[in-house]
Amino acid sequence: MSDALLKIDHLTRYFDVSKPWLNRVLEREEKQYLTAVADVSFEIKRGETFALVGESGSGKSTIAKMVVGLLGASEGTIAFDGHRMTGTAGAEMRELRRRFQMIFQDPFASLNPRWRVGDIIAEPIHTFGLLKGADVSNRVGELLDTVGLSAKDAEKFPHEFSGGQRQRIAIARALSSKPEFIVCDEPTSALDVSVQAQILNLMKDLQDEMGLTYLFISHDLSVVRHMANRIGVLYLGRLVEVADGKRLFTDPQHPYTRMLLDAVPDLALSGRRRKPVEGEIPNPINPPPGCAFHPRCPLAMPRCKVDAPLAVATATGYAACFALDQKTA
Amino acid sequence: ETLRWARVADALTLDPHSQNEGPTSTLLHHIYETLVGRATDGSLQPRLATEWMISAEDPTVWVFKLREGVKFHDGSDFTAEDVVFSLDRARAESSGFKALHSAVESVSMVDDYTVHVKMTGPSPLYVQNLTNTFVMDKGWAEANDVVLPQNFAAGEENFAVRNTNGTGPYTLVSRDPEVRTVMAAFADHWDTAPAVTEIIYTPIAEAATRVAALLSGEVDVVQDVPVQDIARLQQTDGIKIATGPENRNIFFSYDMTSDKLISANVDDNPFKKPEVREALSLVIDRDAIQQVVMRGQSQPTAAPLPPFVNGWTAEMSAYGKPDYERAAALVAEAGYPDGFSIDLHCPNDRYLNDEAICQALVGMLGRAKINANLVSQSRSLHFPLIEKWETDFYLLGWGVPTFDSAYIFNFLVHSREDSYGSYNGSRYSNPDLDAKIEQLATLTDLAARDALIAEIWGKVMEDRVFLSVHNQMLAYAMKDSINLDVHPENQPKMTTVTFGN
Amino acid sequence: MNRLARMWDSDIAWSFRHSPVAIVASVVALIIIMGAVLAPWIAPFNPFDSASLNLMDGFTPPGVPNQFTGNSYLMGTDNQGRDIFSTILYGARISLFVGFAAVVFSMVLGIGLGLLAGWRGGWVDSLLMRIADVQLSFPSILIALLIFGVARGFIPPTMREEVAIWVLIVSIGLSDWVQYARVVRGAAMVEKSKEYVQAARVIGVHPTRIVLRHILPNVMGPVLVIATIGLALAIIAEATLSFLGVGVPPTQPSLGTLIRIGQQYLFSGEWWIILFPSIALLLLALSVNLLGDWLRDALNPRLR
Amino acid sequence: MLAYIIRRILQSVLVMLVVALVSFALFRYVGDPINSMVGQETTIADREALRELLGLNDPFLTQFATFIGRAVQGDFGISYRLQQPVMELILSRLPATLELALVSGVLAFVFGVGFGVYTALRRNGWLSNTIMTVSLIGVSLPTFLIGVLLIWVFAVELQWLPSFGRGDTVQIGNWTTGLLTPSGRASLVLPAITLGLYQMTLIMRLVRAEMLEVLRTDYIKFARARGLSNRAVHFGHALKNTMVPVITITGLQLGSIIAFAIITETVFQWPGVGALFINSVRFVDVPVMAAYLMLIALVFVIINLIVDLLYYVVDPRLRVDRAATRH
Amino acid sequence: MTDALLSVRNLRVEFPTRRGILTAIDDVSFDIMPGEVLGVVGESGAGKSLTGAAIIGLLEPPGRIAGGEILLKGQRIDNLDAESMRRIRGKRIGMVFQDPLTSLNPLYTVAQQLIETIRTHMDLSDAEARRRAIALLDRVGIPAAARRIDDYPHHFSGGMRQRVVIALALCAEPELVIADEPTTALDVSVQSQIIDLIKEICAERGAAVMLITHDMGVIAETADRVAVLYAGRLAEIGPVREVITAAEHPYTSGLMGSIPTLTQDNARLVQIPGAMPRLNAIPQGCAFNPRCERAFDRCFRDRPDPIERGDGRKVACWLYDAASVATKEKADV
Ligand SMILES: Nc1ncnc2c1ncn2[C@@H]1O[C@H](COP(=O)(O)OP(=O)(O)OP(=O)(O)O)[C@@H](O)[C@H]1O
Ligand SMILES: Nc1ncnc2c1ncn2[C@@H]1O[C@H](COP(=O)(O)OP(=O)(O)OP(=O)(O)O)[C@@H](O)[C@H]1O
Ligand SMILES: [Mg+2]
Ligand SMILES: [Mg+2]
Repeated sequence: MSDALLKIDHLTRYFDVSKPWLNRVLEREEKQYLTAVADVSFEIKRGETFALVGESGSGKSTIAKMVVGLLGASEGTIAFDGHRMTGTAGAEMRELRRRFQMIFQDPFASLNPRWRVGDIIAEPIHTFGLLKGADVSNRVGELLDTVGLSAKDAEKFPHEFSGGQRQRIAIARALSSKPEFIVCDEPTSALDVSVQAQILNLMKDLQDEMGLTYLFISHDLSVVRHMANRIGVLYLGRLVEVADGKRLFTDPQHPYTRMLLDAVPDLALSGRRRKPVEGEIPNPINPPPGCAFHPRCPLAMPRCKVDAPLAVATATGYAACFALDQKTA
Repeated sequence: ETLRWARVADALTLDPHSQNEGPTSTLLHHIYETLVGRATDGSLQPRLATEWMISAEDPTVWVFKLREGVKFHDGSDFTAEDVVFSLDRARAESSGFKALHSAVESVSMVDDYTVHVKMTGPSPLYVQNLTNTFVMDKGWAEANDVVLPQNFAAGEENFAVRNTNGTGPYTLVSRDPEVRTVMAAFADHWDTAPAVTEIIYTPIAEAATRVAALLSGEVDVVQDVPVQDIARLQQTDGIKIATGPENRNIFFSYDMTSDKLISANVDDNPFKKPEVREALSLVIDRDAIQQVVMRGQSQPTAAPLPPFVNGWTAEMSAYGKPDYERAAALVAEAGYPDGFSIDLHCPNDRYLNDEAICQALVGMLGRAKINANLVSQSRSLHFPLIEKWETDFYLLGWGVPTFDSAYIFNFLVHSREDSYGSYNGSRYSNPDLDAKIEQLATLTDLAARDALIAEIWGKVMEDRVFLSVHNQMLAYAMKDSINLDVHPENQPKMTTVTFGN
Repeated sequence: MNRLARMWDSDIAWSFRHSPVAIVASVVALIIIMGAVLAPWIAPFNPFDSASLNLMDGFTPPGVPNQFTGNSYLMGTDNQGRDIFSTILYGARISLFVGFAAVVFSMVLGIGLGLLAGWRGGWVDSLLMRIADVQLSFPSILIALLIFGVARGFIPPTMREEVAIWVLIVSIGLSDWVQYARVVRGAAMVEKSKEYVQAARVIGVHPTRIVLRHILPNVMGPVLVIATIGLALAIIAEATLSFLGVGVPPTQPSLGTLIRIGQQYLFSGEWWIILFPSIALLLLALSVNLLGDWLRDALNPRLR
Repeated sequence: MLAYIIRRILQSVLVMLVVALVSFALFRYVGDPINSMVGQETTIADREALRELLGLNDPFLTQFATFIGRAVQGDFGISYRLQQPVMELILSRLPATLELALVSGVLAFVFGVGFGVYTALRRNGWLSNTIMTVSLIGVSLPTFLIGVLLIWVFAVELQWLPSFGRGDTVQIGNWTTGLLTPSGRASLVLPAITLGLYQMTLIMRLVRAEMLEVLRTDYIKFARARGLSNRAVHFGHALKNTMVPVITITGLQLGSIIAFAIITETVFQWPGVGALFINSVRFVDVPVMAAYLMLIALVFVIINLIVDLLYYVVDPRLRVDRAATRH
Repeated sequence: MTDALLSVRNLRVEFPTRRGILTAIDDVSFDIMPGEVLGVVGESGAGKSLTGAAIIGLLEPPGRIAGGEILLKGQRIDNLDAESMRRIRGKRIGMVFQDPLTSLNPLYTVAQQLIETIRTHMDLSDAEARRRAIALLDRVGIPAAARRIDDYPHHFSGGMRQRVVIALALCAEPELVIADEPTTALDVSVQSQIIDLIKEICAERGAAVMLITHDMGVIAETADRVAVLYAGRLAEIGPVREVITAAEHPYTSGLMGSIPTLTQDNARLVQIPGAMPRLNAIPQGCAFNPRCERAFDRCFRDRPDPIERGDGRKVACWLYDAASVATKEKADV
């Protein structure tokens, strides 16, 4: 058995965004589908942090939701520790469920405003029947301690906390079922930099202590670089490049990766002249044919408009671009 | 002079033989005429007929001598032919007056101004049935295809519903049903010209609005004045009130025949027991109802018939003070020491303060441990209950258009069969009385007949078939300058209006 | 203690303490509600007990001895000799009962269907919302009239009196559920997509539990506002229906029935029969409405 | 768009069928028409015969089917009570109701929007607080009482305005209007106020609430930041955005105005379809009741459709997205 | 310093609330020179947006300017009547808000909104205004401007909308543009386009920019000078390069350290413990003292005023007050 904790194969997700039936009949329109995630495959090894980056709408959250089972996959499979997630049900699924958790983007929306913090954190414990009675509150206290809050905070309501503290509470909730794997969907994008640093540090510490595995989603390349061992770059639902953390930044292969890097403002005041980014992300309902990136791509060739490039192995991963073919060829 | 006249409801139709209903007849009396009319004292008056008598040769034939020189509004002459046509039309299947003429065998014209009505048997009171049967012009009716009254099955509107051609004192100027009907004096009318030359008739359903319209001077005469407003209106400057008894008695009745009641909480029928019926008569405080509910505007009476009606006597009307202790004792004596409970059905939109009267009775019954549940509802729900024998205890008002007790006996006392007893909700059935009632119809010796009526009443009163409350009073409110007397059938004629004090 | 202190310190309580209108309204409403609830104990007479009434007491003006019986009443008597003051208390009891019950009925129905529609979405949602459309496109009093008519047919006549009030409640309630359903559905759809609900789903909390424990409490704010205003409307609707002749039996008048009766005496000089019940109804409806208004503003964080 | 209209129409037909069905289920419980159709002398046998003739003894589904069958051909039968064709009766009464509903709707709308905007802009002014509180009286008293009180004050005591009826009317084609005569207009005032008060309060509160919401949106802030005048901001930007929900509610209100007209018409003896309906209920005039309910359903359906179409006018986001895929 | 385009002097913004008066901006002063780009950074709730709103006179009640003054070209604008202030808005000070999705009125076409604004401030005919509007749209990089001008906002993508918003802010040639987080709601790849656009256009027209953001990277690339706000107070202000590379205020340096970068590798980020205090719980003395590792007694006692550090640099920290440091050292010994 490989040490891959999560294995995703040809994962695809469509959304039906058609107009109502009668409109379609009258306006002679076809059903319309939006391909939010197209044929994505990757593996996450135990104990590592795999990051997904991409612009808004590139399908990051959709993948996250499919992984934790909030959404079903249209095609492809997700296997957690060798168990296929689709079709698993009952006690087995419950046990699987316990082993993975999710942290959300918005610390204001991810905690039920009417519940006490203690109850929020204890919800997974109750749901999985892990502990009973006073043990629960002890465990909640411990967890609050772990994330840098105090056990007394269990009595309070979420609105009594700042954004960073709420995100800590959310993390405590995620940890309460002793998971091995946590999906983090932009866990810090709603936070200030100084607080973001606290959360990122906390997450790293927890990973070291508990051997957690993360699927880390962000659109902030610098955060991703800081956190991830491996990185996947998404564009319009397609994984255009996967590489080791450092490597991706020093030697980006796909032109889109390069463009993203260029767009990051330079704090170091190195005075490097950035290539201006072109255009905006196209409508995912009718993505451009061929390579979806070709209208914005500085390296686009006639072929890109027709065929979709296949993944080509690179030093530490792979990338899907015809320009790479030429380079290697 | 123009008179603006308001009352609660509009005539339903202008077809003179379609609906035998108060407001309809009242309005039509101004446009059409009957053979005989009814004066404000209840007596018969010549109208299109100048004389009427039972034929000397044949006691089953009524002879009518007609007025000469009468013209219809369209100018055609009035003759016996029209009377024959009209009486036949009133007897037609779709006529609302059919029942009043059920004893007629045939109608024939003797000469231009004499008509014979042949009855199936002696019918001494037939002429009393004619006071609302209007005469139409035969030619006009045939020309406009209205030989028969409105037939619903036909699915088409009858021309006569909206168009008129009568001999009456007023011609129809315009009509917007339920909004306004305008009539102008008919110049060629045979009688003296009325003081009112134009009538604007407006129905106003809401009592408060009706009174407001008078107070604000928008109408001149208001019929159907709510009793509670009478005293106040009387004190109002420029407004006066005419009051008078109506030919209608309001009474309670009950199922006194069935073995078991529908709504009672006991296994037998309390009303079957004379003690209970006596208790009821001891419980009702007619004076209080008159004083409070009716604001003095009623004639409390123990007799279920108004004084207008042939057969009425002062003794029958007499009633005593309520005696609740005795009543309670009687109820206990009848076998209900804890009393019993029963539904009381009551209309709430038919008679003056009908619902309040019932409510008052409920309170009074309570003192004799009779626990009545008041079910008060619209007339369209109330009356079918009586007709279908689905009520144990109910309120009913009965007007007597023929001014004769036989009318009461036929519908309320006679056992239910054929055309008899349709409103006999008490299920009262006395074969002996039934025979006597049938006898009344053909008895031509009036003295003997009156004796028989007294005898029937004696038994009915003894059996306490009715628990009479009062005779209704009518009140018309009008501007000070107008004089109009109350008509016992609530059919005021604007021809009788005079102006000035 | 601690909890009380916290409540006293909460935003709502603060905004309440600083709104004279809300304070006055709630005091008035409270007085009327207490009066209604305690009617059997504080009313000088029991106007619903027909046997205890003396018809001769009828139309006694307020504070003036009756010309026949010599009895005198604070607010006078009506046409049956009922003490108006007691009848208002008892009548308010009925009006409030009808109002509360109708609101609860429509609330339960509306919230239930709204949650179902919002949570399930898809065709369930479409179907329920179409029904709501149909319902909305039909005026409430007509619906009440229809229901009243239909119910009258199904209920045996002897039971009508007892059942009348329930029919009334259902009629008024049934014409009102759409509001709740719409609001709850909208709110539920918003809440459903919030991350705390997703968090619960990730750990596999049962949907029923999610709906009841997570979503429901968070949609109650707007529901409460509608409910207060709905209470006032239901009380008025009851009065209107009784004007049209469908409603509680006249032997047990509600405020509305009392006003309908009093309206007949508007021109006859017995002003007290309509005046006092109207004032009571006005005060009740007005104070409840004002409370609803205040609550709406107080619960709307954006207006603070 | 076309699809939308077709869907609405299908929906409407359904609504009307349901309405008709429910109505028919109910009619038998309203009472027995026979009693008011015949004199008290009529024998029980004759009553039964008439009942049979009118088909009142048929199962209600049969009655319903017959009714629908005829109604589809535009034949609603003859009124039991007034013995006139129902269609004609209703059409002759409809102008009165529509005029009343329209005038009170316009009153309610104009004052409702005006007060709503005012109270939203001066949220804590004493005048707006007064308006807010006083307007609540309009929803805290039953309509019939308000009507009676208005009559008492303005017709009886002050004698300024007529207490009942429609005044003089003018016939224009098939339409009778009271708007063209002084007495017609005077007669309209009290009923229109009675009917409109409730709606006005609702619209006012709605406009106020929506306006307050809109006033704190970013585009209003941005409009201010661009230096637009208060007028332009409040009326050009804020009010227009407020209108979308207001139109919906007002549309629905217009429907209930027509329904509530039943009460107003009764109180003011206004010769409209509402009063006709109430009288028909009293007399169990089944053909009129059925036709009225169908008519009301139809009016609602039409109003709803118009409201939806108005959306398209007001809110460009709902229009067919011609540039949806363009960037 | 009379040649400053805008000077904010001791600005103080308060919110009266039920629990007393909150001072959201406390004694903030800075200048913006003509044509200069001033970056304003700080954590959420530091008072960045309020400063912008105070300048343009759009504080939402009950917020109010409780002290200090705002001068535009030496003329006081904080106490102007509503009408005069309105004339300044859009005409002399333009504003760009964070969210282009909600900044445009959905019911009006872009043309209507542009023309309305232009005609409010300039005496132009409808047709002239339209021509100007098209030219502007063209300038902000909307392809086929003449055709697209009649579209409604919802026909545009997020980036395009923000361009429209910029066109709207610039259409009356303001001298100062306040851009309140103009890119936060946009896609990463579009953000730099918009920032570049603002910078370019303003440079072209000589307009000064007050760029409010919490993204240090944006400031680093765009601004000439930067002001750091903390809890409604000015922590540090100075030329960008100096502040970023050699932050003096402990907060600024903490902030810089906590930003992960694309180039440096560090296992742990520098983290400032705790969080910014709430406005109702600002500690005595220096607002940053609970989180400051270098705080000493004076910091807990007195509030530091900005200390002139030369080169237009000011730092509000007792560490740079020689006298205080001296006493501290004495105490340490
Ligand atoms: N329920 C849904 N129905 C239809 N389309 C959807 C749905 N959920 C997501 N999408 C579409 O799928 C695409 C990917 O969405 P997703 O939320 O995964 O993007 P993301 O990368 O997480 O973006 P962001 O950075 O904005 O969170 C988007 O175009 C989105 O509009
Ligand atoms: N209406 C208000 N009432 C009370 N406090 C307010 C109000 N508006 C703003 N504040 C407070 O003023 C402070 C400054 O707010 P401001 O919007 O300027 O922050 P910011 O720096 O722009 O933050 P962000 O990055 O989140 O936009 C915050 O603490 C905020 O809570
Ligand atoms: Mg996402
Ligand atoms: Mg801000």
